[in-house]
Amino acid sequence: MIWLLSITIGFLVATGAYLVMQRRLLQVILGFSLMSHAANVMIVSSGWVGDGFTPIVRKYSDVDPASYVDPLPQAMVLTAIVISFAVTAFLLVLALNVYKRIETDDMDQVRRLKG
Amino acid sequence: MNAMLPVPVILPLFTGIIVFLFRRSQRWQERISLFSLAVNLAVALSLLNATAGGEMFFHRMGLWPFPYGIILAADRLTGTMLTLAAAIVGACVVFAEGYLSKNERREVFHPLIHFQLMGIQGAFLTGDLFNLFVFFEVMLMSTYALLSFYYNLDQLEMSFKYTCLNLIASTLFLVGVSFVYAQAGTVNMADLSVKIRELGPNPLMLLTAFVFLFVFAMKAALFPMHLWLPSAHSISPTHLGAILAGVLVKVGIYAIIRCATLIFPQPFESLQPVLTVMALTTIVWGALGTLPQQSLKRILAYSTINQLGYIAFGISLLSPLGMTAAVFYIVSHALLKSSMLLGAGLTQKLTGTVNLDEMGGMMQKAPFASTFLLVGFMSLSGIPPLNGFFSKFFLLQAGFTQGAYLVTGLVVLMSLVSLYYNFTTYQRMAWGTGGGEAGTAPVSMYASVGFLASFAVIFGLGVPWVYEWSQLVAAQITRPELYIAAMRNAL
Amino acid sequence: MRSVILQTVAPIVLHLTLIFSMFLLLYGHHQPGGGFIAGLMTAVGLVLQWVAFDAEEGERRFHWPWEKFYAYGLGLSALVGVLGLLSGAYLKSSRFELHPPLIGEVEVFTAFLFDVGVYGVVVGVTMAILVNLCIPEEKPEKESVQG
Amino acid sequence: MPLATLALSIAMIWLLMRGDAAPGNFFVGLILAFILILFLRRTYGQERSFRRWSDIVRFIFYFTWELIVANLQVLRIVLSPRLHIRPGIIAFRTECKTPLSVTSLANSITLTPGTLSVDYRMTIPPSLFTPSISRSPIKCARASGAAWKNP
Amino acid sequence: MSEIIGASALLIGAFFMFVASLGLVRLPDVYTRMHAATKATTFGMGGILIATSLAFQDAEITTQSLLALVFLFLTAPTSAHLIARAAYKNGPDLSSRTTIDEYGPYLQEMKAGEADGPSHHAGTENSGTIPDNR
Amino acid sequence: MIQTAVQIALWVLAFSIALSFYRLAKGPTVPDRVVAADNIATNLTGLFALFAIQTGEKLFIIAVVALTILSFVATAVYAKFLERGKIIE
Repeated sequence: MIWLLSITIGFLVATGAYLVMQRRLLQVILGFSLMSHAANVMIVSSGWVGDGFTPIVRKYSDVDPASYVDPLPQAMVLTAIVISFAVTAFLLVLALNVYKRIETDDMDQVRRLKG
Repeated sequence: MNAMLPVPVILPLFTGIIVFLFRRSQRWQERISLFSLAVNLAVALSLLNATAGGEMFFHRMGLWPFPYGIILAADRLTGTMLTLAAAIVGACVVFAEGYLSKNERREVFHPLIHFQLMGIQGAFLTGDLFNLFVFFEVMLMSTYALLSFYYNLDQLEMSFKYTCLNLIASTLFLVGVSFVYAQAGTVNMADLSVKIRELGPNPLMLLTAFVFLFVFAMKAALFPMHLWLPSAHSISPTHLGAILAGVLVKVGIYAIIRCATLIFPQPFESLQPVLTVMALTTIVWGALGTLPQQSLKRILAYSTINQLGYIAFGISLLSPLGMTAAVFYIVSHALLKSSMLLGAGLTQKLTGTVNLDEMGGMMQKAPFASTFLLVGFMSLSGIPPLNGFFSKFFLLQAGFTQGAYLVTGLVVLMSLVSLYYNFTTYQRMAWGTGGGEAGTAPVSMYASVGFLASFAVIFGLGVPWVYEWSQLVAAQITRPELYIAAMRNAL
Repeated sequence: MRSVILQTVAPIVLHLTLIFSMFLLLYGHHQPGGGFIAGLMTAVGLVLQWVAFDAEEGERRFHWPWEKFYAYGLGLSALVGVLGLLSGAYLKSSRFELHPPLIGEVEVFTAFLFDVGVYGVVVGVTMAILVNLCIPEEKPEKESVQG
Repeated sequence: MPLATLALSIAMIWLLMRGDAAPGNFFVGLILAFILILFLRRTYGQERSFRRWSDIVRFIFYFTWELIVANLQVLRIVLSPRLHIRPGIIAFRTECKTPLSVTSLANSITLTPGTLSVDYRMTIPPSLFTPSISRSPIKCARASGAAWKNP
Repeated sequence: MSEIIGASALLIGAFFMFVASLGLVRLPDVYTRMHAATKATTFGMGGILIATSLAFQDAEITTQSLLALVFLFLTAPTSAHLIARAAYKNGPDLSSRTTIDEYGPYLQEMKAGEADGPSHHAGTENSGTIPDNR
Repeated sequence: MIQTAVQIALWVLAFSIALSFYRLAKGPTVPDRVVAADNIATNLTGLFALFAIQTGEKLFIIAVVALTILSFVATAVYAKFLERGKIIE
């Protein structure tokens, strides 16, 4: 399980880093959102994942509390996801505004047009 | 007092919402906003007063048991920083009233500035690492929006750059949190301090501390990550530049102090050379960067980088003496640099430009504005009766006491460079020739600049008291066991 | 080009989505679910309407004040926190049992009101972004005096 | 569909979702339906029609049978070593005119043997364009299309 | 008994999901692939969801999976229709086995109609031409 | 019994997702890739249902409903984008 998570994180970061280095704004934004997902997966994996139960305590359940997955990282991840959602939306609005101004979202073009 | 701790977070939040709902009526928006800022300042002052005796305050949100839940904490450092933030943001809003002409996107300005204040004050107050991240993000998100205030192309591009850099930092912050959580199983600062001490030195913890140093250095614009600062200062509206230089970068510094003293004291001892090199490079880069600049705001921005290097140098000494100097420097620099940026905005409003060669002869045309700037420049370059001299003096004293002669000598050399650039800048601006007629500016702008600039003189005359306060703060923060014990007692 | 089939399916899907998001919102204090997910679900359903019809038609059909959604939502959430301050600490949740007629016993937590606020914020913000993105508003360019 | 029927069906779906047919739940569903209809009132047009229930039940059985046949056909095509397909896009006339009937016809045609709907032509004569997977089902599609009466 | 039915429904469902993917790989063009993907996945999901409700034996789960099923039957054909139309307009890319295409002429007619202004298309029923075996 | 079936079905679904990935990677045209992505989404929904049976956790069924809605909207948006080059006219 931990191997799978590691590979996933590595793949996400690699793809994100590649995308961030592109010239198009949209690809940069996508790259950033991939990288933040990698960080989120990392937080989840910092709690115990393994074979644990989902951390929801129900009435009359006789599950040993020790066999639950640690809920705190998941709460943190939820917050982090909300934040990255908001930032991505903001970046998209910015990119759209740049696009409306100069009809391109290519960073090199932006610099050239600015002179 | 404990129940009052959430107020600096809740009050700006509510004000932001109410001001947003009042966006049709600018007059009411202003009134509510200023009233709330005044109350906020009063709360911050009372917190400062309450923490003066060395007592610490804690507030558990939702009354969750100790290591869980959201904890707000206040000690002397928090009180100091809160007061600074409240005063500077208040002055900047007063300034913005005059700076922005009517109907100029104010309906977004007031709510955003209050959300930003909420983030800033929350970051100062919070007692756990993850909520530090959350409040950072609240603060940064409103900053992103404020940076692209007029939506022109320069601002859009700069805002994009700033957002991307900070996104990298935020991602790394999360990575750091996951490292910490995987090793210590908690994110509460006091709990972390104990757990990390128990774990002892290990390479992974060193790496974690380095990640956090990198993240906060990005916010504090230390050397490898300082590139966003000059354009952010010069392209954004002036009042935002003042908040950036006065408060936002100080949030990064504050977080570094907390890491170095409370959370990772041992890893930071190993990281001390890194921090020192970062600080020195920042000092050199900032000082040399000012030389080719034409714009007053860009000069001030590079000067900010320079000064941040001094503060980081003080922290990198990792001793009570160095911390005292750093705290003194933070206080004086925050007030000073925000007053100078506001002064630059004032001259911009008067002359319509920030290019030094186009101003020329400001001393005749706008005596008040250039007097305020004169005070600032004199203080920055370290003329004795003003606070800039003392902040550098204490820093050098701390450096020499600890035997870091070579490094401190370099710092002395660089302060000579800063002496040079400050004088040439002021000379070009105030006594040069050329430039058009000066316009007029509202009294509120003069008042806010004067209010902040007066602290340069007041702190210069009242050095003993300020220094004593800095010593008290440093004495408290360099002994993390006090913090831990207080939190355990309170909760 | 518009599609008759999508235009017929979209409102049905919207109804189902809204009911489902209400379900997520009211799912209960001891269960996962809650404001954020419910808000996203609602927003997804509404986005589909914008896709199926065009922007003007979407605006005409859903002329709701999105900015008020998030202002009041944020206000509600923060107010719930202050209510908690009365019973001990900020954000402290308290529990009530209500007996409204016809419905029977209902267990209400103040945290639920917090969730409702979050729901409003999420729906409002998402839709405000969407509406602003797809209706190009040609503002006169305001150049600041810059340095 | 009249609003009362709509409200009732929303409440029914709510009950389905809760999986608990308590009367309290039903009332909550009704309240929800009221709120939804209040919010969505601008979206309701004039055109609402309903088939007879017996037709619907007959249709469901017929449809299920056709679905199974369709899947067996797909199974045969995909698993046979050589692909016995002669695809093509054909137009066939329908008598459905209202959007709802067109939609239900198109969607059920997509799931029944050999056909898929690409586009609908509202002009005269109304017809549905369906890519079919082999030649023989074209007749089948024409037949099943003819079986659809305008509701 | 219900367990046996559930297990077999599950296996049949999973098998049809697999058939859909195999069809996706084997068949020659988008439209035929979509045949496989739409029909077989819908059927397969039906099997799996029935198995779920049989496995849980719980009113809540049964109704919820029924709802998911209804949703799937509503949306899967619609999305297939949307993709197919978009695919055709993006460039038909029909496979070489295609025997008949009555949609292309209609689209061209529509374009011509848009260019000429609105007009009624009476008697276009047999306008579809049968091309030679390509 | 049913657990064994679930195990087998999990493998079958995993394999069919792999096949769809082949089409997603190869697909000569963009619509091919969209169909493949849609198929992967449906397969994932199936996986969620299987997880629900395997762990006895009812929540996954709600996730199934949510995922169905999301994948439909995503496909609709993508098709619209393919057709016109913009999503909302």
